Amino acid sequence: MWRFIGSRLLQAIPVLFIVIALTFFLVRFAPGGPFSTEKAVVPEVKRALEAQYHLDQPLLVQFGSYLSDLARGDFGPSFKYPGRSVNELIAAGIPATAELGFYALIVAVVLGMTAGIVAALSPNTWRDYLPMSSAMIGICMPTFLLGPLLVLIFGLWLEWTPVSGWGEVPGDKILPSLTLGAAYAAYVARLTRSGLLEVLSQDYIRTARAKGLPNFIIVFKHALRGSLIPVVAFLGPAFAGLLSGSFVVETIFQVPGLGRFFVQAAFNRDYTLILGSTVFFAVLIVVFNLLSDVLAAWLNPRLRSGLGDRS
Amino acid sequence: MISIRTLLLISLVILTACSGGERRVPQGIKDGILHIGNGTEPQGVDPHTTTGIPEHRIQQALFEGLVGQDPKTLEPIPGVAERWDVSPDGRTYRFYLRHNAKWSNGDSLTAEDFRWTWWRGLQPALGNEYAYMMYPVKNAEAYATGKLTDFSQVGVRVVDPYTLEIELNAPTPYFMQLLDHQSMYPLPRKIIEKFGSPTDRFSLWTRPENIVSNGPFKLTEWKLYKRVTVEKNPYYWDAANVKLNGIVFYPTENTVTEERLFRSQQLHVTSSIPLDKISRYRQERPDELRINPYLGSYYLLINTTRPGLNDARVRRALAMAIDRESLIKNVLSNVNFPAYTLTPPGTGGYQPPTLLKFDPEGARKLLAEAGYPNGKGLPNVEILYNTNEAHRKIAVAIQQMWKANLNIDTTMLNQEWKVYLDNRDTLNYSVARAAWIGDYLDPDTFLNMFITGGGNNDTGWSNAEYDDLILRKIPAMKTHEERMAGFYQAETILLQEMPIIPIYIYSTKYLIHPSVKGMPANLLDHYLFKQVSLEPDT
Amino acid sequence: MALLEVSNLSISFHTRHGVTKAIDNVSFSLEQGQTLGIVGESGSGKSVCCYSLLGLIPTPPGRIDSGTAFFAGQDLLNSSEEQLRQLRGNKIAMIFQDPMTSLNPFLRIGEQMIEPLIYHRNSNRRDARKQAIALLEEVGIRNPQRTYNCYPHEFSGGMRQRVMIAMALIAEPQLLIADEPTTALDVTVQKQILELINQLRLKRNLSVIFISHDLGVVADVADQVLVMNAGRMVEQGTTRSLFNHPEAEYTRKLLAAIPRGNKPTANRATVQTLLSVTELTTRFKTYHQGKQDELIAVNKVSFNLQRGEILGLVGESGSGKSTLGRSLLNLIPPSSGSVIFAGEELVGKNQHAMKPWRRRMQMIFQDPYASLNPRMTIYDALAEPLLLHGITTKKNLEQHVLHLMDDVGLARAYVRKYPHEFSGGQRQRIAIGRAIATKPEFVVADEPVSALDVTIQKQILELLLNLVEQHNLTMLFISHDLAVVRYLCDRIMVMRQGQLIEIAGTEILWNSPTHEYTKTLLSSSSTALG
Amino acid sequence: MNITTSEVYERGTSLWQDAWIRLRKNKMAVAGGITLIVITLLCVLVPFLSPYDYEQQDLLLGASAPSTQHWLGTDVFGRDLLTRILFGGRISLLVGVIATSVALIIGVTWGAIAGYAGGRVDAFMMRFVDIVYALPFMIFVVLLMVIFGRNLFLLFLVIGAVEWLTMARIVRSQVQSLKQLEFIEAAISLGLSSWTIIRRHLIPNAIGPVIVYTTLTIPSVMLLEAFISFLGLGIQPPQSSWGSLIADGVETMEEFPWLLIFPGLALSVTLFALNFLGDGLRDALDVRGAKD
Repeated sequence: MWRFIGSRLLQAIPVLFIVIALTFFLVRFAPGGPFSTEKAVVPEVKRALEAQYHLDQPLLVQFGSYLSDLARGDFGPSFKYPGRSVNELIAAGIPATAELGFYALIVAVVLGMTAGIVAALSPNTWRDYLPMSSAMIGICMPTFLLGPLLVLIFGLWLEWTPVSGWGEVPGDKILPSLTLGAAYAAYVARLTRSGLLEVLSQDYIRTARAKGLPNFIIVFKHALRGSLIPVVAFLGPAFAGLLSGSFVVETIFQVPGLGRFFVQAAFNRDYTLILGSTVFFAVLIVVFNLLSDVLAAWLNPRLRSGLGDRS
Repeated sequence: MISIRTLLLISLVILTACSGGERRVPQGIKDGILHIGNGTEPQGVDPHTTTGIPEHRIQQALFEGLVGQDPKTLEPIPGVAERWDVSPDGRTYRFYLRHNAKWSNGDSLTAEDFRWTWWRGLQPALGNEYAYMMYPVKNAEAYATGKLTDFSQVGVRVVDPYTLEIELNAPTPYFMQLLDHQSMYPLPRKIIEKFGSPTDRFSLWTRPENIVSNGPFKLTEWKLYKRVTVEKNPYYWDAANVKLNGIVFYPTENTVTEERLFRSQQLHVTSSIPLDKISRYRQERPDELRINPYLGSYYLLINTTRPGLNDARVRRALAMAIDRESLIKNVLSNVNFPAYTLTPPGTGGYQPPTLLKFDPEGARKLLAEAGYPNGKGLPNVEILYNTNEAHRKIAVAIQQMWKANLNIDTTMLNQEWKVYLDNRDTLNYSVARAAWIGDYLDPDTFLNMFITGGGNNDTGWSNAEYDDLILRKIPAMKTHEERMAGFYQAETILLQEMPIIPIYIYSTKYLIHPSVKGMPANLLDHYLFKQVSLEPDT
Repeated sequence: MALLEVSNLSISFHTRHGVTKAIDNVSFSLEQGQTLGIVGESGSGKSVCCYSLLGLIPTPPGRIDSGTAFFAGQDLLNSSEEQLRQLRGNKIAMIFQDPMTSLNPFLRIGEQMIEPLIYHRNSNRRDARKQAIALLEEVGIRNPQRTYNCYPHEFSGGMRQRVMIAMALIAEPQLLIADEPTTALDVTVQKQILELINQLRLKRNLSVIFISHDLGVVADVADQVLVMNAGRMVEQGTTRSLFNHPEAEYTRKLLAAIPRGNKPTANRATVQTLLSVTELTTRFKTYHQGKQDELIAVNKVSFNLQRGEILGLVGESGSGKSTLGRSLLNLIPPSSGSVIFAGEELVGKNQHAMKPWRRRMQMIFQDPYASLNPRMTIYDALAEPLLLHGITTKKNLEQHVLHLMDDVGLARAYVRKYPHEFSGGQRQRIAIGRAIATKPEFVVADEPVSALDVTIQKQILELLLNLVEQHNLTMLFISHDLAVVRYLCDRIMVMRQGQLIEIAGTEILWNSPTHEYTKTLLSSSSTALG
Repeated sequence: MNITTSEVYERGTSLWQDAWIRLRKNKMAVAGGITLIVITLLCVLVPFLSPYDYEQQDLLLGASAPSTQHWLGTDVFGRDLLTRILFGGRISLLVGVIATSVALIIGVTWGAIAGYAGGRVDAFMMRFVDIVYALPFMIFVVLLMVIFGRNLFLLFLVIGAVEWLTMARIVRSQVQSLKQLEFIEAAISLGLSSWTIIRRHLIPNAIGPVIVYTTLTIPSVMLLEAFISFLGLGIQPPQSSWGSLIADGVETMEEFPWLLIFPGLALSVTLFALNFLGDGLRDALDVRGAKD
């Protein structure tokens, strides 16, 4: 098990290196710098600023010193927010983003699995069509459309929910979580349905039925576990995607999260903040992919013992 | 996947959960706390390393310069300095500081604090983008650009702990206004030095737990991405007259959301308002809507090095073919004022020339004279603007007017801010949207942009006569009338040559709750927080 | 009164494509302690018939049209799902064909075993565990304490089938329905499982319905036999009378199809050696969790093959017989050793260099569903080798293809059809046609009949014998079925775990095997009909 | 159960014809297909159908609700919304088709080579795919569009670059599993060259899942484009895509809800239709393993 995790983490190193290098050089070659503003900056000031952030050094030297700082866990100072370190800015954004992602994940799992199970239990009936058409809507309705529509309906017309904010007013976390979770819930529903249908057609379900087990036990004890594997495999990358893709929702609902500030950083050419958040998201993706693989393997006794053998 | 039933169910839960949600506006009125939308997340509060308006607002609450400005008239009012003298030649100012001026930790504030702060502000290594605000002071520019290393030669002199003398290069009528600029506010040397070198941009001195300031408020909380809170500073010399107990600044990048927050009684004052909402407020709640002229011009830059556009007649034709009234009425919800000159009329008592008007007939004639009858043969004109809904709307409308009035086809190009700035700077455009917000109430803040090679010229335009007026003749002028005549003359040249096309004069537009008093509108969008109060409706 | 009494059962399936009669007027009865064998080829409805009694066929599309079925006095067809559920696993238990897929891979064996006790007998887990362990011991699982907590994948197929049986019997049912319980197993294992079922049946006075396509197996275990064909009951009677005096035409055909006795045609082997194999070894690299392993599939095998000979290659699954066959043709490159075909060394030749030799050596595959490209018509499939090796011209192509169709006994009218429109037997004919299209000298036939029903199997074997005669072929015939090999081959080779154990003339090996393993194999496969 | 109805065809029905017959029986898929054809036709023919031009402003009219003049109303510039939606559809559909083609070409080539070559080549190629998979793509998309400006070509490239990975994996696994099948072995034993095997035996059999995945890629590509446009990084005004129209609509959804609802509807209906068609194709071609 540990060996498996270790080798996967080792594999992550080239991924991270590519991410860092790509981002580093991409932003450096981008037109406009962190210090260009509407009011032209006097050349002397610009030079002084560049000297402060070591932008006057050769690019490769900068890259090297960035890497060595990174190895120590130091993302460097932000350009746009003088007096703030990137570590601090990211740390400040994590709680909201993580919380939003977590709630969205719960929305996705709870709604998605419920819908998927209901649909799979009575395929090709209205109990299948209704949740699955809703899932299709969830997939076809992008967050940036769903979010405003929910705001329009529940926040503005019905005035049931706050229109935006995060942790400011009771209930203001509901719409963002729903919006972000909806598409993923839709995928989870479809995966659960197809997985469950597939498992329900397996021989061992026939065995379970031949044993005279109650339907409930057949579905939840015998069938669900196997059908969860694709869902779990999906959820790992999905959660990472959820976090890194949450900036639309963060913007719509004014959630003080990372995603929104990443986009701002890109616009501001805040080199260190761009790099920092990119690296952070890349690490997240790696970690969650790994986590879902481990979990999926753990769900499958065959793979679990394979992992265990080598622990 | 969310079936309708589940959705309704959840909604019900929400309904019960959010009823009785507290509204900050009435609560704020009760507690004397002003909740204000502040645009973007502030970069910081160090006045020497930040430049934006949101930062400036917070700094206005935290610091106080030698003098302030009256929020209505923008006339200088006493700040840290009780009174001041100006020498007859207008070049030497002597300020008498009040003895009860204190830092928020109780330390006394003295003339030396100002001297040291300005020394810091001029340090070349610090990279203070607003250092130029101090350039009217003798030798300040030389020191800031590293040509002079001896700060004692700069025209700042501590006469005694409570007397500060400043010597200028030349009489500068607007110098008193500059003293209220953030870059002239005093900063706590002890604290700054405690947390690093004075020239470090990255320093912890501005953290709420560290910072010491001298204004009516002190910084108590700074939650990134959420809010910045300031509280009344008990050591402020005029604390008795500060009416608010605190101010909370919220980052509200998205104006649509900000407006909703205002509507749901979460903000007393917003930083802006979406254009599309204005008509509704005009009809339904006019008392909450505030639209006021602002010392800023929106104009098009023309790249005068491009074929076709290098002809002043073409440039004038383009300018004359824009129906500003219609544009403002139909596209800008009637909140701005048409501009026919770069400098907004009335800037420091200045009346600009009236040369330009909407004249499609005349424009066509000019274009034909230039060799492009009915727009034929004119090289493609491309309007560059940075990604923004309002800029886009304006560009689309102008494109349409040029098509209708001059029969010229224009394409549009929007670019992300920094890319746009880069292309503007390197003259890699044909026509570009631009704007300028005046730093002080004087035509100089607009007109000195277009001197040859000026950092913000960006048009490739150069005119020796114009340079001579701006750089030499006007600074030497003694009387107000003389100067205004000089500016008139300069602007006339600008309008004849038309390297830029004025479109409209900016206005501040925001929402303000009726309970907020003492926050009058002014040309510089300048707040004097110590006079603001919250009064419940009577 | 009989334990189970089924009369005039008719079942149909209602699908989009119309109504299909799956079971048509079937009646049978079963006494306590008796075994009923239900025999039929695939699609005969033998499984549906039994599943329907327990409500295990999906309805819709299935529908019981008429008939009655009583189990110990209970009307099965008019019972509610809940009543049937109470019966299943409790009074009536089932075991299925494929033990690899019939156990839940996600649950421990013990957990699965005790479920009938928990849900039917309301046992507590501790007692249930005790019973389960005792029963595991009884069905011959070593170390049942440990096994109890194992997952199914940790067992071989035979062991899993034992677990399945234990699980079926744990609630002491009166009737056991065994649906092809040994079909997926190797012969030696098959024998053990049959013995186990028989033993348990006697001990518990259990009634058994034994569903199988294999007449030999049924003859071994059943008291009564019911023969089914296309949903209809063909014949019913005691095992002895039915096998000795079959009345129905179909039964006779079935019995006749069982390969029996020795080769009907003469040994055509010549003295000329066509293929000479020395020390042939084929290894596979396997990757498991990033760790490299090596599997020696064929281990230093040497033999000669005479021109005109049919050499049988037998062995159980995993013995390396298929790998050997493919290694001879260089489809799987051998690791070492030599294969000399018509005087030419084939080992080490790349695919390009092999091309001229390909024409002279062909292969017939096991699975007729996978061995034909589903996107090509029969015409294209047969024309491809002809054109590739320039055997015929474009002009004569059609004639040539049609001739091939005749050769393998397919109607010419089908030539423009696609593989999925054919039955398994017809597909195998197509595959054989493709193999002989190049007029090869040597053919490797890898289990060509084991996926086919017994009557079809017979036809294909006849066809192969015919073609060997007609085209003067030399053949390596790979099979797990000794009866088939004996019927077809001149000499037999036995493989086990990659090694060649014994090679001898068919009848010599049959009558006096020298190797212990060969003896076990032979004894396992000999049946009441053998 | 193997119940076959025996009918004699003189001429065989290929699996394609079979799939087509099955597809035609799937009402949702047929409805999806027809919807798509109608939408595509409308988008293509809009210059001939609409009396309005997509950039023709009527500033005096401004934003107006749906009327007989303007069936779906007008935007804040008084431009006919229906016309703009249909013109936007051109861009959205074009992006969908072209970016998917990019993904298709790269993905199929990459996957087929990796799958057929196997061994070290395969391991190397798929490791590369794994690495690219692990990149935070949304972030790179934003970064690229921010930095290099909005550019249709770049948009295609970026989206294609994201989508080809899954395509490559699908094709590879198809090729791999097909390679195991006996008819490929049969083809080898007949002496066919690798190229002929790929061409005649592998590709025709791998193409089903590819088609299915393609129909499912188009909607996700369109969604991605819409997303990028929503962020203001997509298409250049006065042109519009559905994403940019939605983005505009969101700004004014309280005042002029039709500006959000109709473009949203257009996008959703199209994605709906594509998904239903894709699902129908998947069922019709009965491909396993390409489920997600």
